[in-house]
Order: sequence, then C-alpha cells, then structure tokens
Amino acid sequence: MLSAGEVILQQLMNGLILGSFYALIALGYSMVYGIIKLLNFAHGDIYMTGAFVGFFVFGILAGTVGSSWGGVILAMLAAMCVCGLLGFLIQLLAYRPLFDAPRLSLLITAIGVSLILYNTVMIITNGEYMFFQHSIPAGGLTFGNVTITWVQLVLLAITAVLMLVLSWFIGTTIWGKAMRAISLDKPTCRLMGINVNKIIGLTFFIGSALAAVAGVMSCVYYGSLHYFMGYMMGIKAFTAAVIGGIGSIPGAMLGGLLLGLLEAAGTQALGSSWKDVFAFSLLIIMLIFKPTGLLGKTEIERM
Amino acid sequence: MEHNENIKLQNIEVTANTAAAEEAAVEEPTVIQRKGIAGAWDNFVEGMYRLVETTKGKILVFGILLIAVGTMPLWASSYVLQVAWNAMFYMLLAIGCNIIVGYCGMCDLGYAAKFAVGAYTSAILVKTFGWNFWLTLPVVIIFAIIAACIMGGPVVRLRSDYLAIVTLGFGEIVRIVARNLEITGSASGISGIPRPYLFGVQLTKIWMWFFVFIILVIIFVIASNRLKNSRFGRALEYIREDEDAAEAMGVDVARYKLWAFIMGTVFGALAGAFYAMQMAAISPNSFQFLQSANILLAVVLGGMGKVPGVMAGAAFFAIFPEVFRDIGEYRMLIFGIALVIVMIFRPQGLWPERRR
Amino acid sequence: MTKKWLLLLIMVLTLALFAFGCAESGEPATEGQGGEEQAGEESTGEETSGGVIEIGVLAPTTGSEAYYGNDMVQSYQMAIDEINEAGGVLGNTLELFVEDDACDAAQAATAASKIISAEPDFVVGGYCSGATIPALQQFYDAGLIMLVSCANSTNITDLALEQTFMINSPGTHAVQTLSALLSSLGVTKVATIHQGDDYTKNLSDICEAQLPEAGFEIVAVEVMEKGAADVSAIVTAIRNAGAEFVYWCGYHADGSNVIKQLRQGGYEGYICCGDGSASPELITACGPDGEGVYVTSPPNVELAEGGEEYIAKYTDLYGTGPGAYSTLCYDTIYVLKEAIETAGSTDYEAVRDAIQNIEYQGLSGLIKFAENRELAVSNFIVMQIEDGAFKLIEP
Amino acid sequence: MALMEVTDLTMRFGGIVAVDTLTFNIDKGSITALIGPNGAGKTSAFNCLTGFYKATSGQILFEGQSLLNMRPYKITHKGIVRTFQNVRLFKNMTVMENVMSGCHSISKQFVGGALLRHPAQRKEEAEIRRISEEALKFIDILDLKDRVAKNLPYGYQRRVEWARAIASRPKLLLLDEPAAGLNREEKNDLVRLIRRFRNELGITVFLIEHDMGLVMEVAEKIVVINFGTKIAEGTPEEIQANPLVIEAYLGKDDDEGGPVQ
Repeated sequence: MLSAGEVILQQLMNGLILGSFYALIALGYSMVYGIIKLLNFAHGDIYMTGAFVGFFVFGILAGTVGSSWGGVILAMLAAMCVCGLLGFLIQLLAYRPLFDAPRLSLLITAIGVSLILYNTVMIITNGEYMFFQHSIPAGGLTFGNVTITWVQLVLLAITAVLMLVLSWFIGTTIWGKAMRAISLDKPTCRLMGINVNKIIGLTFFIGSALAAVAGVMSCVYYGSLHYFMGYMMGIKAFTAAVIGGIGSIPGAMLGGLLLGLLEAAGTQALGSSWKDVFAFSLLIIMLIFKPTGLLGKTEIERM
Repeated sequence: MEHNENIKLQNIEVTANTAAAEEAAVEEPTVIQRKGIAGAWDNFVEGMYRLVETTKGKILVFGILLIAVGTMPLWASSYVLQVAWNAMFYMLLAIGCNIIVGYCGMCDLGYAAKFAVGAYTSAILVKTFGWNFWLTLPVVIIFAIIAACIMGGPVVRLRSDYLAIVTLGFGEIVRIVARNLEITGSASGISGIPRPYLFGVQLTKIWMWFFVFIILVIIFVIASNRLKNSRFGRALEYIREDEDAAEAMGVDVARYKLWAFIMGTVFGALAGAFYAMQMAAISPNSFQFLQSANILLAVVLGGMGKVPGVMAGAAFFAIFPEVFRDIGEYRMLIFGIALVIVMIFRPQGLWPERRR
Repeated sequence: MTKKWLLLLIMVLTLALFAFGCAESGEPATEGQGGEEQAGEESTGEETSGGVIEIGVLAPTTGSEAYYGNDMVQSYQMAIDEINEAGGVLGNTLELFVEDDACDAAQAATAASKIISAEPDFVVGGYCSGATIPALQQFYDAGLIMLVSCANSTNITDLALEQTFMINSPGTHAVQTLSALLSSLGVTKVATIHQGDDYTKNLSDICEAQLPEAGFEIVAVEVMEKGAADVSAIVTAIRNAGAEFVYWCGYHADGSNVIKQLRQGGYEGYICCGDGSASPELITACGPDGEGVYVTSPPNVELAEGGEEYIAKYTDLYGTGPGAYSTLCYDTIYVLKEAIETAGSTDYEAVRDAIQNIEYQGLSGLIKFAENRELAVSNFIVMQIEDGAFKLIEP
Repeated sequence: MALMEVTDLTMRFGGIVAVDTLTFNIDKGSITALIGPNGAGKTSAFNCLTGFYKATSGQILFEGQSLLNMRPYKITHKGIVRTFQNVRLFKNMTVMENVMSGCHSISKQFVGGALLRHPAQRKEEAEIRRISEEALKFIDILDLKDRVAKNLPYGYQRRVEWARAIASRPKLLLLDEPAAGLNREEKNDLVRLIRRFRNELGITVFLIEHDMGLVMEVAEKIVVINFGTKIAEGTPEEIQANPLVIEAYLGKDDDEGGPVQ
C-alpha cells in the first residue's frame, strides 16, 4: 500500500513522462497546423517510423558502440535525420500540390499518407512486435516507496532541452521568425521575399525530427515497438495540441504535459477503462468553453 | 481594413484589363475541349448527363441498373451477394455522412459512432427486450436525434478543424462507453440477435438482405436528393460555400448545422440498425476510428455532395479490398497510395462534374 | 501539369520498390493461397478416395492480428502436408482455402460468405471472437461444421450452434486453474488487467465472477489498450489498491511491457499471465523482469511430448518458431481427420457426431468435447518462468 | 419617417475605437450613403448594423425594434439584407441557386417538408423559383441562371449578389461598396439600378462607398465619418461645400475616389 502522498508523487511522475511524449509529438502537429492549417494525420505514423529507424540503427550500432546511452543517442540522431527527411518528402510529394485545394482534400491526403506509412512498416515487420534490448543500468532515486529511474530523468531532461532549443529557434532565429510570419499571412510573406515553400519544408523537417526523438525515447523507455503504436499516440498528441491551443508552440508543450497528468489522474480516480473517455470529454469541454485552447490567440474575424 | 482596400484595388486592375475578354465569355460559355482519351471521356460524361436529363433516358438508365442489380441473386454466388450487400451498406453510411460532410461541409471523423447508436439501440431492444425489429426503428430515430444533439449541440459553433477532432473524440467515447457498459454487452458486444421477419419470412439468407438493402438504398437516395433539392438542403450548401454569406442571407447557421448533424445521424443510425440485424452480432470493434475514416474517405473520394459520386466511392471502398484480396497485406498500402494520387489529381473527387 | 505527372511517376516507382523489396516477407500469406487456386480447379470431392477434402480457413492474415493469423495458417498447412504425405484421409487429400477476416466483423462476414461460396467440406479457424461470431452464424446457416481453433470467448458457447466446436479451453477453465494457483500461493487480493477486446475482457469478467466465490478479492480491474505504451498510471493504481497478485489477461506482445512496468513501478507481488501470453517471446522480451512470472496456459509445446520435434519442424519450414496457438491449430486438423475417418465419410451428421464423441490426445492436450461443445476437461497448466525458460509447476 | 435610427453607436476592438458615438437616421424610401476616408470605420459601422460585429454600446433601432445583440440571420429575417465588399457568392453553385438563397428568409419549409414534398412545400418551392427568376430578370441576368457562379466575370458576380439581395424582398438594402471593382459603364448601370431598387421595388437603400462621383449622383442624404465619428451629414450639395469634409479627404487623400469634385 502506498500513502496518499506517494500515490500523488508517483502519478505526477507517470503523468510527466507520458506528457513529455505527447508534448514532443504535439509540437509537430502544432507547427504544421500553424503554418498550413493541416491536421497532419500522418504525424503519429512518423513517430512510429522514428521508433523503428531508431530500433534498426541501434541494432546495427550495438556491436560497435555498445547498447547503452551512446548507442541510443546515435540512434536518436539517425532517426531524427531520417524522419526529418521523410517528413520533408511527404510534404513535397503529397501535400504541396494541394496547398490551394479544399482543406478536406488535404486532410484525406494526410490519412492516405498515414495508411502508406502504417502498412509499409506492417509489411516490413510482418505485423510483429519488436523488442528493444538495451543495457542501460537500472536504478535511480528513491523516495520512500517511490522510485524515479535514471531513464525517466534523462527522458525528462531531453524533452526539456529540446523544448528550450525549439523555443529559442522559433523565437529568435530568422527561420523561426519566418515560420511565425507565414502562419499569420502567407501571401504577404511571399511578397516580402520569404521562400514560403522552403520554410514549410523546414517546419515539416523539424516537426518530424521531434516525433522521431519521441519514437526512440519510447523504444528505450517501454522496450517494445509495433507498427500501430503511432495511431493512438497521434490522436492523443493532437488532443494535447488542441488543449494547449493549436498553432502555439508553448501551448503544445503545456497541452502535452497537462494531458499526461490528466490521464494519470483519470486512471487513478476513475479507473483505466474510463481514462480515454475522461481525456476526450475534457477536450470537448475545453473546446466549448475556450475554443482557442489554453494559450491560443483569439482571432478577430474580419469581413 | 487596409487589407480589404488592397483586394479592392487588385480587383479593379483585373477588371480593367480583362473586361473585354470577360464580356465575350459571358455571351458564350466556352468549355475547353480536351483532346484524346480525356476528350472522349468528357463527351461521354456530357452525353450521360444529357441522357439522364430526359425522362426517357432516366427510365432507360435506371431501368437497366435495376434489372442488372435485381437479377443478381440469380447468377451471383452468395459471396458476390455478400460483397454487394457490404457495398450497399457502405453506400447507406456514405449517403448519411454526405449530408454532414458533403452538403454542409463539416469534417466528421466519428461517423462510426453514429451508426453504432442505431446498431446498439436496435440490437438491445431486439435481443434483450424481445421487441419486434421493425418497431425499434422509431426508437432508433429518436435515439439518433438525442445522440446528435448531445454530440452536435455543443460543437456546431466551432471552427471546422475543431469539429473534426471533437467528432473523433465522440467516436472514441461512444466506442469505449459501449465497451464498458453491461447493457451493450461490454467488449463482446451483442451476438445471436434473432433475425427479423418480413411478410412472415425470417430474413436469414443473404439474398433476402440483398433486396432489403436495395430498397433501403433507393429510399436513402430519394430522401437524400429530396433534402438536397429543398430549402433545407440549399441552406446547408450555402453554409458549406460561405458561412458568413449564408448567415447574411438569413440562414441560422448553428441551427442548420445541428440539423445536418441530426439528419446525418438518423441516416447512419438506421443503416446501423439494419447492419446489426444482418450480422446478427455487433461489438465495439466494428465501430473503430478506421471505420469512420473509411466512410469519410468514401465520401470525399467519390465527390463530396454528389450522391451518385459518394455511392460510387462507397462501392469502391467495399469492393476494392475484395478484388485485391489475393495481395493480402499490400492492398491497404496500395489503397493509401491510390488515395494520395487521386487527391493530388482530382481533389474534388472522382465523380465527373458537368462542365458548364 | 508536368510537375504532377512527375509526382505520379515517382509514386509508381516507390510502389514498385515496395512491391519488390517486400516480396519475401509476404511469402507466408501467398502460401495459403496456393491451395486456394488449385482448389478452384478441382471439383469438391465427396467421400470417394482420390478426391479432395476442402477445408475453409477463417483467419486474420492481415490487420493488427496478422501475426497470429499467419501462424494459424502455417500450422494448419503443416498438419495438412503431413497428412497428405501419409496418404491423406480415406484416400482423399486435404486442401486449405484461406480467407482473411482482418479481425473485423464486417470483413469476417464477407470472408465467411466467400468460404461458403467455395463450398468447402469443413471450416476451421477463428481467432478474434468479435470477428468470428458473425461468421459462425453464417456457417451454421450454410450447414458447415466449424472447428474454432483459437477464439475461446464463452459467447461462442452461448450461441449454442450444434456444429460449432471450440478446440481451445474457454476462459472458465483458465480461471479454475488460476484459483488453484492462488490458493497454493496463499494470496487473497487480486488485480486483473485486460486489453478491452472480447477475449481478454471475457477472461477478466470470468475472474470477477468466479474468484470472489472461491474466497478471493478482486481489488482492481484495469484495461490497457492494445499497443498502448504507457501503463505506469495503472501500475500505481494497482499498487495503491494493495494487490498481492496481478493477473494479466492480455496478449504476450503487450505482456512484456506490462510486466516490465509493473516491476519498474515498484510492484513486488506475484504476476501471472493468461494463455494469450503463453509464448516463449514473452520470456525474451521481459528479460530479467520476467523471472518468477506465472502463466496459466494450455499445454505448452515445449513441455508437451513431441513438442521439440514440432518446434524444430515448424522452425525449419517457416523460419520462425510456432506461436501460442500453433499446436491448437495443428491439432484441429488432426481432430478433423480422425472424425472423418471414424465417420467413414464427410457426411455432416456423421462427422458432427464423431467430433462430439472424439477423444484425441494432441500436442495441446486431451481433446474431448462436453455437451455444450466446449472442451470437457480443462487442459490448463501453470508454468513459471525460471532462468529464462518455462517450467511446469503443480499448483 | 426614419426606418432605422442609429444612436451613439460605438465599436471597440481592444484599445482601438473603430466607431465612436455615431448617430444618424435612414429615412424610409431614401437612398442614404455613408462615406469616409480609408480606415474611417465605415465597414465596422456597417458590420454593426448587420449584426456581424457586436456593438460595444449605443442603440440601433429598426422600425422601432432594437437590433443590438441580434444574430445576423435574425436581422435578415427582419427585412434588412446586405451585400459584401468583396463579392461573397456561393461559388460552386449555380446563379439560380445563389439567388434562391435570397428567398431563405421569406420561406419556412424545413426537413419535414423536404422529405415529404407535400403540396405546401411544392407551392413554396415554385414561389421561390418565381421570385428568384423575377429578381434575375430585374437585374437582367436571367440567361445566366444555370451558370456556376465562380465561372462568371467579376462584374456579373456583383450583379448576382444584388439579385440575391433583392430576392429576399428587403425593406432595407445595405450595400457595402457596391461599385468596388466595377468599370465606368458598370458603375452607370449600378446608379440606375439603385434608383430602380427604390423607385420600382420600394426598397430603402443604404450604401457605403468610396467612389465620390457615384455617391454624389445617387445619394439623397450623405453621412460622412472620419476616425469613427460623424463629421457631417446632409444632401450632396451640403456635403460638397462642407469644409470639414474637404479637409478630411484632402488631408488623407490616398484613395481612388479622389478629392471632392
């Protein structure tokens, strides 16, 4: 039996870990939505692809670099590059021809891309689960009955660092500024000499690379991976992005962490069978009372 | 407001430069004649449109269709009938979904929840309470309306992307609730539902259901067309085209969106009720997100708002996996690729439009 | 426009690449269909020798359960090849006609009608209960004897179809065995985790119904969605409920994740898995966290007599080891063979009665049917993971 | 007699006051124009009248009834119909269907009628068609009725929008820069049309416009605003002579309307 305080501490930790996965994926959703108003359905599958790329690279490297943190970091970098390029290519081949088409067509294309990724990985892996065997030492900090492992701490640290870097990138670099400008007014950006297509490509690259980080992290933390791991994760991450205010970068982070915590709380309070109902109900209530999300900006409609 | 001035200025330029050319265009609607196969296809489409415009042509085309479909049980195996039944079931759903997505332009990613409502209502009343199936239909409609109000009421004022995610959320909620409740048979669902009787005959054979569904499809098509060609249907289309302009013309946008939701749900729920009876078993697994996505894809692939188009899309959805059964796992991959290609080349859907 | 055509070209090329690149991994699926093509050419033979006895197979060869579906088809195929090599059944050769239900009710209905249209003599298969149940009704309507190899939801029994037999022990048997294990361990507070689908939820429900009668307390019932990564919140909730024993009703693929997270989350009590997890892969995937975990399972291939041969042969044929339900499927074919031989024909009534009265000692244990066409005797055993292998224990 | 009375209308966006205590009347059967330089708050005022913006304070009375806090569609049902500055047609629908939308506010059949097609519904549909065709004939574009709106040239799209507006048989027609994007000839047509709306159909017309020439020609009363407040009101002659107006326009002369001639 745990004491009430221990339960809260443990669930807080659980929620934070899960939330950091959501946040990393939600960032990609939010960035893409902000810039081309597309609900990128394939994003969850990019997360999945990232996990598999990481898994295979890790397998190859295990012999030379070893199967501890070194291998994981290298696998993560490789997955980031591959998924970044993949995201860029998807954008180039599937989405770009449709930027001026009705929004629904773009959404359907995204579902199509999602199907392609999902089924390709399914065929390659023969529909089986893969298990990620690493030799990262166990152990961690112990507070009474609550243990926080080193892996958990490293995951949280990686998430925090990536978010800070991203905030810096979006906030201060010329690229980041261009991204924000495009999300406000694409035609004007063209007139101002911004290479809009290039920036959109960059956005996809970064968003996908972040999803790949989450993918490799999930390999390390959960140890198993399969071709449909992206589906529910994608939906939850999108929910997180909406809760935080879609299109807003800090919103995605906040939304992710919040959703993670809420799910942990929901599991504790209502039981795991109602956990998702709890999460989705919150989303709906949230949208009814604050449609712009927590950190989203209200747009004044202009006629 | 400065922004508006810019647009106005641009417009003036455009008009000034091309005024003469446009004047000519109005006098004589010119349709660019395409060459080769595309041209032949255009001519064929135009010809077909002309044919079904006349009463005789209508009778001819629909007569042939009806005879071809009506005699199917005589020459087709039960497998073909089952596939045809499946196609018709998808058509019913697509026609219903089309009211929400095609007519009104709302993105619905949770249509499975809507037919789940009908399927479960009917199945529970028949199996648990021993009702006659035909008597459950009015109850199904009432439940569908209630469900649509709960699901649609709060969200019709939301922006379209949020609508998509909220419908998706409701889709998941309905499935999970069905899985958790005792009355819906929890995860196993409801099985062994007694087949209903029609004119004293129990509907057990697939060819019987085939005919029941033909009649249903005809009813749905007529109802859907009637809705479309009415003040109500036009209002939905105004909303799809331009919400502000629709509001300016006196359309109560929120109310009409809600009613589009209700009509879509009623159609879907009725289809679901018949589905439960034919399958004699339903479970939460039948109402997963993939199902919703399939229906939406059928509508968009076929051509939003065009009833024959969405029916073709639905038929394609039901038949495609069957034709490609032999390539097993590859079929969904090919399907995904086909979807992307179709969207890139014909974002308005596959059904040909009359060029005027 | 040229740009668009260029895109089309690129896509077609990519597709072609996929098709060639993945040709190897697609092999198992086509193997079953080889039989299908031949079956189309020949007329369905009756009991005369030299003919063909066609067996329809309903299995999820694509979709989320494709792994098990393909494993089923491979096991059937292996049994059939053996029988055909040994001279067939009553001089007839056996052939498979595989249809995919993709673990989806609607597709299962279509697959079932395709099987019926092909007019086979018998039908076997059925993995996902939810997909199998609508098909069962159709097979009943068509007068085809059905041997359900894997699906073991008690809902199938509840349908009370006179020609449908379940080769796998139903959940009630598993829970009887579990109850014995609980008594021997001397624990009272039990938590179950299922995966929200028909089979695992059914097992959990049976626990909830039967265990309290036997004097145990169910302190938590949790659900982990298939493929969901994170169960840490569930682990904390279970610890908080004070469970001394966790019964994992789900499948082995997610099972390893659950066991790892239970241990990482600080749970120190007993863990037991249901038959869905009785696979050697569970051991490899769990690593050191798996030590001491119990499994209630139908007789494991490795522990059964002749099991090692079976594994060797299967691995030799297909490159991977047999899955959890492989022997059940393998035995299904042999049960059918024996029943046909007893009946002396493929006559519906005769074969049905023969199956009803059969007593067959297979790799998966004794197959003998009760009045309700479930297995009469529970064949469940309890195993424990010790030093990276399953070890039989007597509860 | 005033058909619409606007009193102390104020509209704020955050800190910006777009419309500031604006007061004016629209007389029944008149042609009234609201003018002002760029960014003077014309469109904001217009959107307040039609319910698309919620006025911060003030009062709008139509036939003695307050329009404040009324949703735009309700205002249309009261007999006020508007057009848009940038033509907002239902682009993928035919001209006829576009114009039929005008009849929405004066008809009432709903789902039941649509499904059952009972005599009352059929009669109403026929009536809608008749009114729409009349409106098209009035604007002289009946021959375009089966064309898809988006394929029409801009000038004709404008005409469709006017036909749509008069099909609703409004008491008050609000035109938002109706001359924008029209050439000289089309502008002359517009002047004639606006007069015909009033003279033949008895519709009160209120317009906001940039084109001074057009306004001076057609309007009987002009309200001039700058920085959201009214600076002048009166007949075209009075306005032309008003020094405040001249200053406002000359001081910020940057639009194609040019200074007062």
